[in-house]
Amino acid sequence: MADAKPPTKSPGPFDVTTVRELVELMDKFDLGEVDLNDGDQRIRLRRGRMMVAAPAVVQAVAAPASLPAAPVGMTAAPPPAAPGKKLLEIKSELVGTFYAKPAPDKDDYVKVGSRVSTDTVVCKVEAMKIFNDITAKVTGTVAEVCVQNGQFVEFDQVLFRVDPS
Amino acid sequence: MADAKPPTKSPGPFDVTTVRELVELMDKFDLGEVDLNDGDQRIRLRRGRMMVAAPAVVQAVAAPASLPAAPVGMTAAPPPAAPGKKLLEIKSELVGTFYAKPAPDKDDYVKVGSRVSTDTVVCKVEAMKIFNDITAKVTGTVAEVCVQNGQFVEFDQVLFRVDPS
Amino acid sequence: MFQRVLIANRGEIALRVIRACRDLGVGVVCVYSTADRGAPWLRLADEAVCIGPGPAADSYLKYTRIIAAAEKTNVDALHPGYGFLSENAEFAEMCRECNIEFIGPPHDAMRKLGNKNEAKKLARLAKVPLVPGSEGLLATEDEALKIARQIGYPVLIKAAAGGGGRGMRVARNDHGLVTGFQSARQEAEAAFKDGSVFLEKYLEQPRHIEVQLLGDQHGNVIHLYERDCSLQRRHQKLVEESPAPNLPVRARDEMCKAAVRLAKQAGYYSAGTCEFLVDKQNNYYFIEVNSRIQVEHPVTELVTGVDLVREQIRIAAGEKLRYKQGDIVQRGSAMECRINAEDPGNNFQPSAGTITRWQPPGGPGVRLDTHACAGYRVPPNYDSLVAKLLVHQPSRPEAITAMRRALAEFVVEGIKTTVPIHQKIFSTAAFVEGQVDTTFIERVFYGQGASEPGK
Amino acid sequence: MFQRVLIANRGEIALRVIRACRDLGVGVVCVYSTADRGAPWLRLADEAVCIGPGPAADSYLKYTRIIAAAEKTNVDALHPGYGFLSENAEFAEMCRECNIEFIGPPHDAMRKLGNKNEAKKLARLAKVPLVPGSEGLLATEDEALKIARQIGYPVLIKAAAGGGGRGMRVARNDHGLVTGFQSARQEAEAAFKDGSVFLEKYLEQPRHIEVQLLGDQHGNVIHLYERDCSLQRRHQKLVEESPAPNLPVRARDEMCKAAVRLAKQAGYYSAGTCEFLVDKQNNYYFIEVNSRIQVEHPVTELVTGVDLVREQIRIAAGEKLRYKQGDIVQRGSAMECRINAEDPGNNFQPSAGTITRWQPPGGPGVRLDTHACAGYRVPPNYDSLVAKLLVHQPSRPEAITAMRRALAEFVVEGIKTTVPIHQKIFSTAAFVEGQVDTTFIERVFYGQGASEPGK
Repeated sequence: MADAKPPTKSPGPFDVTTVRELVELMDKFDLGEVDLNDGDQRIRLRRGRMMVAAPAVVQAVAAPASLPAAPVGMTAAPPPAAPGKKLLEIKSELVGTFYAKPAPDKDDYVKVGSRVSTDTVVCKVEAMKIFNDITAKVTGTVAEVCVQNGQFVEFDQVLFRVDPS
Repeated sequence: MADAKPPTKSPGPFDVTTVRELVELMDKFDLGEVDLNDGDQRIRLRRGRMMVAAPAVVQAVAAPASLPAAPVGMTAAPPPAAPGKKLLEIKSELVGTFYAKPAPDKDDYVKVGSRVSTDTVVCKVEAMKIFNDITAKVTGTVAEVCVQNGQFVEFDQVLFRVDPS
Repeated sequence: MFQRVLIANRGEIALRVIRACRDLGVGVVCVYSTADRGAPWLRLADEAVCIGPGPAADSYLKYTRIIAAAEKTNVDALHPGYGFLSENAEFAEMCRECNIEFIGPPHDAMRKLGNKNEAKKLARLAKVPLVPGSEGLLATEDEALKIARQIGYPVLIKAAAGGGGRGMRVARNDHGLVTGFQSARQEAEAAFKDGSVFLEKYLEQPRHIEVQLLGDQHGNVIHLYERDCSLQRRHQKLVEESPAPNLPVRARDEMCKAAVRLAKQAGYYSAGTCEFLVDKQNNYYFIEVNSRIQVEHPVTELVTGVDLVREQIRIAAGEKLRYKQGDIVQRGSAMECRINAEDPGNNFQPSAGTITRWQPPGGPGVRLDTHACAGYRVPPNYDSLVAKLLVHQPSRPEAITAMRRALAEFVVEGIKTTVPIHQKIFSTAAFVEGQVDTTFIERVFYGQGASEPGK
Repeated sequence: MFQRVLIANRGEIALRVIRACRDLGVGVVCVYSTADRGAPWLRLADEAVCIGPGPAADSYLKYTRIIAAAEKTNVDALHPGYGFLSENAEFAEMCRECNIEFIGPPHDAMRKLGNKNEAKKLARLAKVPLVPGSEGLLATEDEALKIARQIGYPVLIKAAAGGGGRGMRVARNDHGLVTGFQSARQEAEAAFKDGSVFLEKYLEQPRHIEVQLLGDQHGNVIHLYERDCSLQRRHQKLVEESPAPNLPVRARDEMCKAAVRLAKQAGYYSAGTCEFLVDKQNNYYFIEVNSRIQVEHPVTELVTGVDLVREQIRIAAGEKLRYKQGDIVQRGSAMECRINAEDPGNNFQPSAGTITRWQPPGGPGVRLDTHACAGYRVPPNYDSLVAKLLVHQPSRPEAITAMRRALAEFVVEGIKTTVPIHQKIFSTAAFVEGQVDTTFIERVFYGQGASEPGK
């Protein structure tokens, strides 16, 4: 699985600690802008309103990119298919089996297009014979279902992407 | 000795320590902007207030940034005490003992201020009881005598610095 | 033999178990926390499962997530490493109930040995000498005073469930006893939810010597001789070696036999360690049994040529011991330095961060067990051990010289390590002469008296 | 013992000798070329002297500069390592004339053994079996034809001063002999300024097995058993192991005794190796003596527990051998993989450049001898060996599994290495079964016939 892949060489420009340290540096030395590129990779931090770009960076943290100097083994998971638009993620807090529906003969809790709010049950995750309801914890429209019914999910794995708009 | 120094580390393009070095340099040298490119890799740092970047300094900064290509332990050769002016070097082609004078009771072959030309004998280097005349191979005025009489010199060691002007 | 083993640990011991599995042709599943995401040892596993966030309580100590991962990845056994859940009898039993073999001792033996008082009962039955002290738990101060006067001061007040110096007090007179008795109870109550304490004779400047054991599920138990782990700082081992220097063969052989008797008495199998305190007259007293593989196990692997982790896995799979006692020979001298991400210049504060340069030693007689490498970020969440540097030489003096050589080659940048303190230790005459005890570091380096528990 | 030793070599063997000196408490001076300026092993020396530019002929082969450096830095001995000047009797003698002990054999023994014809004379006197062939040098074609018909085709035409396959030809009939005779003479004349050649029986798919020797200056010579170095590519060794697989004990013991006889006959001391070819019937034939420490010496160090480089230095200092033949025991199985900076995917082209990532294997039973590390630039000027990866295990099957494990852990980026070819070798049934000979690589991997000298 992704986490067992050979480590890539370096901290992505989106590696959270890299970004944090960069921002600390900007603050400490009163930098107006930091702009790092490597081929298609890029970190660009600028003082002022442009820092709104930060969330996009944070989102990409979930999928660290591969580059030359990162904590060894930083894995290159494929970045989420986020077409510019910023999506929220519903992640697994458990290790177990993902169930999209309350029972085999029932419909899925949610599908792409379903509206969800904080307390909406979006799926169950079974661990050691115990079925745990997973709630959305965000509000919006389901844009992507990232795992299949019966699939094994690990902690922190993205289950759904939700469009908050 | 210098060559036995621990190797310098090899930071990657997105290695925060590299950026920290750069930013500290910016701070130290009061730079407004640093913009480094290495193939498709680029590091660009700019101050809040725009300032003119000094190419010389950018170059200097670029050197440490390009360290991944430097062999471990590559020593930063101490720059000659040259106040801007470019000096020529007379180096030892042998391993042995440096003799500044033809005989104990004689004067040195050359002193600071002596004019030398290609064939001028500037010293002897003794190896295995054989005394070898060393010629200047350059033309100019001796600006610095880098070794002392009777000192052990290795291959490639700078013996004299010569001002060609 | 097992098809697939899940490793419920991290760092160097996770890597150590991976290596043993590879050598046995057994598949490997690792679990990891988000703080260890992308760590170097994970790429060597066949599968790796994220089980929780950085804090161990929510990941490496989380029974249900670990067992869920084990079930979902179809492993038939689980290796706990050391620390974390390695000595948790409840977890071991739960694994076995889920048909996942816990690679360790029987859980009932773990339970008994995990309780100091129970362990001592077993020791008495096995005729293993104990530090003179109270037969059992002490209910009242008066009882404590009576015993203390019987065995004579100084005495040590210890929590039944204690460990790592917590819930311990030294009393050198009646007054110290009364105050120590109360505070030890409170501390133990807070730390272990069990305030029961007992008394024992306090040994001045004792040596810590332990015996490595291997037992199978068919009643066979052998020892693999001793390790001297006296060189400690605040109960944290720094250097371990085998054979123990200046230990008479007779005392050593007696200790080894006693350890085997105790293991048999407890119905123990798997790898384990029987710890003793040894006084200046080479009298030895049982302290406790560590029912797990230990950090310093490679010291014994080097002198005996036995791969303890492989054997531990074989035993868990039901195999008979492949060695008889007579096959085990101590060859030469082996030593281990624990290289921790700590700053000896700053009171051994943990030094987490990214390793920017890593040039480990190598060559003749050197073994290095490490999960670290250039670019590895040491997370702040866990034990600070980043490498175990070992040497094996024909004699102790040669081992010391080789260790000096290896330490001098070790280049680490980006984090502070304990390499400098080891260099200091290996150039200290008293250590070179083998004059070591558990108070060595405080006495010799910091000019303090022995650090007494609770002081 | 010496006060200070100069190491007239570079790379892993320079580091190996530095380690031995440290273990003996002897000071170290290194010499280096401008191509090795700042190399990692130099920082471990007490002093390092630049002796010339990158090309070895102007630095590591430059007698006068090396000896001048030795004199100026007040060393009392010089270690030549392997290659470069290590088997140069003239240089050895020059060192000794300058009162710098050459850490190696007597120069007259080096001279005799360095000449194949002289060496064979010694072998005959010592009753060491030789490959059937011409008694001496061959002046004419007719003479060659006569001998060739006597011993029977195929025959090998070899230059007296040859080595590494140069000046060698295989002839399978009279025609091949006539043409081969001429071309071998010319090639030898060009390569060694010595066109004299001789004939011998050509062995099909022989094994290359060598015996490690140690002799002191007091007439004591012992062997440290054998190494099988059959696994070669174009006469370049790839894998070495001890004990040799599938070699009857009787044949092994005979070879070892023969090697000792030859060393005594030659008045040899220091470390040395006696090379044999072994045919399918386990008949062994003397080839040559390597009068130096060899690349693969650690294989023997692992199985015997003897530090060969330390002993070599002790011997040069005049000490008596500290081991009797009876003390030497072969324990377990040891194997070495030569990790070269070469591209197996591109006909083993040298792959010089900067190592951007270096994650070497470690752990139980693994020894790594390397001067490389992350950031090190492999210069194009020299031998491409960057690491020697060794394993030591109780048995050959375990050694093979451990080597697979270690190779799988080895991560190198920035240069190409021979790790992949080793992974291929260690997963090839014929190798695992110990069915190896000097034609293995070409036959099994490249489907070629044995690569014949001159073909």
